[in-house]
Amino acid sequence: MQFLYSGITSGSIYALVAIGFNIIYNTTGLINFAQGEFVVLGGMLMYTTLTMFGLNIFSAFLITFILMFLVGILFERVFLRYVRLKTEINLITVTIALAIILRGIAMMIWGRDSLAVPSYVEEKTVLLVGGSITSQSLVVIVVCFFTAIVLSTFFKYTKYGKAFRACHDDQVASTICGIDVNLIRMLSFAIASFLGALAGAIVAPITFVTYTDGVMSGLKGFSAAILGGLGSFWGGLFGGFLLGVIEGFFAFILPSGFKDAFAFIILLLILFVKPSGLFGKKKAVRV
Amino acid sequence: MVLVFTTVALADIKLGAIFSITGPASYLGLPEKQTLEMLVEELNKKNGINGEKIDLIIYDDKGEDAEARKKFLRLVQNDKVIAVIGPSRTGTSLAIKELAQEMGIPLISVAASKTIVYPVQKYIFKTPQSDEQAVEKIYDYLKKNGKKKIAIITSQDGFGDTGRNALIAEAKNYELEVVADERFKDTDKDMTSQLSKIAAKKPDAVICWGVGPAPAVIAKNYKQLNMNIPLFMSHGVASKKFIELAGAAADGIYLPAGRLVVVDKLPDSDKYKPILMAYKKSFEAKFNSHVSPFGGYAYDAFHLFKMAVEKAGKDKAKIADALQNVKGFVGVTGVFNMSKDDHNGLGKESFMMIRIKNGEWEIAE
Amino acid sequence: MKKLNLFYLSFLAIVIVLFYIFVDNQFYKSILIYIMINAINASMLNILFGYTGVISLGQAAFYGIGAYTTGILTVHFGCNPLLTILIGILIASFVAFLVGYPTLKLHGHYLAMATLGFGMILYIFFNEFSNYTGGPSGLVGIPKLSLFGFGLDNEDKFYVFISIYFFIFSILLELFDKSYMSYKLKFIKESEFASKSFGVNVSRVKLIVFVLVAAVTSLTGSIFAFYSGFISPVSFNLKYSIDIFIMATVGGLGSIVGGTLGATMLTAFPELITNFEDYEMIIYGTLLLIIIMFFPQGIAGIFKKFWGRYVKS
Amino acid sequence: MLSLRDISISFGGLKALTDVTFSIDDGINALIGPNGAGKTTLFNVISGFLKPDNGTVVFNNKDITFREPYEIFSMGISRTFQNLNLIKDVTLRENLYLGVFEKEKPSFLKDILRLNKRLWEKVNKKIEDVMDLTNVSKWQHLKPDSAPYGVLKNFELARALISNPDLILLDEPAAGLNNAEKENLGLIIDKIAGMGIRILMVEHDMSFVSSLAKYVVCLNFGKVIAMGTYTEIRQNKEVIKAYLGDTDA
Repeated sequence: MQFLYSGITSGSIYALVAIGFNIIYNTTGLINFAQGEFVVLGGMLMYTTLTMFGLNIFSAFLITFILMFLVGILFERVFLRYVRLKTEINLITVTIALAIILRGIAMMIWGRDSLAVPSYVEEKTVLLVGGSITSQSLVVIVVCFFTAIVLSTFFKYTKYGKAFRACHDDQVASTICGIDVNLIRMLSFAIASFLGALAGAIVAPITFVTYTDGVMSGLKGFSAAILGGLGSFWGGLFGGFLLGVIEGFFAFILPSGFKDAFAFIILLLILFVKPSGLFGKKKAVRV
Repeated sequence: MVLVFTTVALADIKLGAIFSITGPASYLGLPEKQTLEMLVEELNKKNGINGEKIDLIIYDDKGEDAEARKKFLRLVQNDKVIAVIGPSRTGTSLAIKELAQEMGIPLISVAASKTIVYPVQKYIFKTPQSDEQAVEKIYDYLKKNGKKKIAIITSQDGFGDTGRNALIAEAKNYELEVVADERFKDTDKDMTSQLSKIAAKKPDAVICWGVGPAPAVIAKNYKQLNMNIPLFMSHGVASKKFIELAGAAADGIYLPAGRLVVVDKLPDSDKYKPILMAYKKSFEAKFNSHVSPFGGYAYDAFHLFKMAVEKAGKDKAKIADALQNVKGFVGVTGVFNMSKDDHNGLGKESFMMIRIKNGEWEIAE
Repeated sequence: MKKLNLFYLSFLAIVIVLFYIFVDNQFYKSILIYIMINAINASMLNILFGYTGVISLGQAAFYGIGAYTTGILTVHFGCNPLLTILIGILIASFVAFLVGYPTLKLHGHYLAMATLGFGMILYIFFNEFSNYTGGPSGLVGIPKLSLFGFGLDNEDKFYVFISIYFFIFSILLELFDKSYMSYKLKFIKESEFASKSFGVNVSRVKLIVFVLVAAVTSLTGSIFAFYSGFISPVSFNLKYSIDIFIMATVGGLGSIVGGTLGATMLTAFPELITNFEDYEMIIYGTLLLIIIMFFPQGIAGIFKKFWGRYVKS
Repeated sequence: MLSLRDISISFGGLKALTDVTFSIDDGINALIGPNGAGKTTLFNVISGFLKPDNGTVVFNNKDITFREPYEIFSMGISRTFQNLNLIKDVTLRENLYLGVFEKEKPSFLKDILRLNKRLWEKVNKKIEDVMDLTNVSKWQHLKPDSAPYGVLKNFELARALISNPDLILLDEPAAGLNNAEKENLGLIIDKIAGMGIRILMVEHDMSFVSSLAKYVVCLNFGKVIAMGTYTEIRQNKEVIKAYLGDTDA
């Protein structure tokens, strides 16, 4: 049974990253390959504010989120707006390039070793049926659900939320209806960056943070987003947990070396059966 | 931070080095690079080897075979080095050892796997202990404490793979039964499912073979599942960094390690103490970060090179022969006794069994 | 059919020959060998993605299939080297067909994810079946290739072999680019709907291209195995798939010289800044950023503009 | 020639077409009806992109209901598109390659090794002829984005024509054209019909339909409500109601 808890713990990490992917996809239709680096930066900033400056947890979180919010804005304002030919592939390759730069900067500032971040909640193990889960993992799971709820209500019911979704469906139409598309694009990157930082920050105590983590967390987050269906928050959440549990399950029944392989095999099978992911709506292709 | 020390005087002893300074194995490469730079700087102050300064050229192979091969050729062809120290990883060392042998360039690898120096080749040496020696140290300890069934959990990289092979092979000679053989990736975040599988098999001891952050995650998961079976780790985690990461979960972990980590606990009569203390003091003063066994491998490689050049001058073939005849060199990692059929020269005694007790190392012989 | 760009082909030939004569330093030769290997892989990805619009982030897997087939068959089974190349191509084509059939009906990000996942699965198999593949610590002792009694055991000899292979490959690329076939693929890329309406069996063509690209990538993998004599999974992981993707994009997607230009630049460039390890990633990323942001057609676009403005007109 | 029998198709509850039955023969035929009547859906069924829930499509007495679009093309049906579908990356002339090459079934090897000079000459000749017919040769070396809309429409027509099909499906050919261009297009369509090629066009512009179409079918909410010559259709109460709404409400 322990694989379930281990699956949920890593699953909640994937879910948070997946939600970050979905925000940017929901408004700009892009896949941000630097999402993994946002997670790393979130963790690194928490390390700096908490251990280096010894601030209390609340102000540490605050500083980290403000900085990452600005990084997101800078990201979109400077890099994505001045791309001359704004094809999807060009913009995605820009995010790949930025991911490499961010990784280089992280290595420069925080060095090559993994950094430990003190846990925010008093470390104790919660015994459950047939296994156990740490208090820190519970925090991650709770924050994960909380974010999904907040975001889906924001996107479904608030005025701004609808504007975000309108931009994705048809940017031209949204502009005509008076939506400032540029502002929305900027905000979507800012929120995605904030979310990446949130994921990185609350996960750091469990997994430590190393400058090379970005690739793997980005990859797992992306597969979770695809698994759940691009664009849907609940899809991203469910996809993340499902991916985590699948990995945990295969680590349990198979020689654990193969767990990632089988997780990807499952992902491929789902894609073949339902090409738009479990919750994804089939994008109507105008003939 | 230009690395090419081209001093004006006739710097004609050209020494090359290849480490994994960036990429996944960068925590290996950096201390190695820093140690080598420090030693060359110190030696050049005392104007090098019999009057000739050393021109050190270091390249980064990013832990990739193709890069290691390119950088090796660059050192040999462009920079005309007479010997190469490194690479840091087993994979990259194996990628260039044939080339080094063909081109007659003495290569002193700082990677662990026995396959680098076995079968023995004239120009190929290595300074880290082999996994077999670390495994023997652990198995001796297990035998002494009457442990019969062991579980192993090893990382999916060069270090973990060779460790796993050694653990399984040596287990036969020590009549230990391997009841569980689990793997993990160094980017995995949670290994509780593997550990719970191990717990179900009720082993007498668990041995985790890996480097970097992942073993620290295993230590924490171990505590989370409160498995009270003794946990052994490899010499890969013998650094303050590991204790920092694992925190309280590191307590009670046994691991074989070079003397470097417990130098201040060694009795003064210990013949290693002076060298270790000197290295530790100068390294920590210069780079204000903890000294690590990986840096120690580079330390020994450099001194082996220095001795060989002092004896044999700059002829590559003679250097290789000189290296092969090094006897009783007391290095940081242990006592090196090279021979025709052992280009590593280290024995089991280069390891000490140590235990982590509330954040400090403690000798557990 | 369009006129062949003989100027480019002869320029290529001259550069390769001059380089052989005047540069006897094996390091620069090894750099050029890696450039050629990457150029072939990037050009094939360019045909798959730049021309036909089929994105794949798993090409390193086929590159690995070729290398490991050669490695395993020669080291464990003492197979004749040339035969292993052929077997590698057959296996890669079969795997490409098996994977391609269901995958190619996907599009965009989902296709990218499927191919990326496939690449990861192969990478993990290379790591896990260690009694054959040597696992993470790799496979040692792959024999040298010898053609018609002409042993390719040092950089110079191998350089000759691979530049012949690369030159023939470039000629075929040029022939392909100037034939109707390249139009057909571009039609598919821009509008599968229009192509289908005018008699193009889109799914079959995409599958054929996918298999062909996999076959050539596997062939190059086998050659890489013979060249380095040692292979380990690290060279066939996601990073390599992304690298050749970036080379094709920076070089110029949809232009036949894109792969080669991108590979030349991005393989040679890291060699220039080796003394700045810590900064290398930042410099590499910035260079990439500038090209993508301000030269969307890639380096080929720059040449074409330059070529169009000063030479043709 | 082309006959449809009880074609019905629904997209999740929405009945797009119900029991559409009609057949057309030589000359110019028009398919009219208000927006959303299912005209383009019917085109997509005929050209093989949509599989009907039931009913059959028979062309030259061969059942093509479930054939793939590329097979249907090689049997002699080509089409134009409601919103232009030209390839922007290549010149307008090169767009015509798409229309002609697949019919010629070029061999891959000969094509690569440049041994098919004769085929290229034949293709170029066809291109010249079809461009003369639609008088668009002037713009042939431009890319689609830099040519006027009318020219692009003609190039799409040329592309449909170049494989000398038995039947061309024209999807709103006159849409977006000014009177002069419409007039010119009418002449071209007449010439094409004169060459023995049958035409089925979806069109709203009644004056255009009246001047060209010999036989008209009217669709409304996916059902055929009237068939016959243009004059008969003109007075049919059902058609008027469908278009102008109920006059005696």
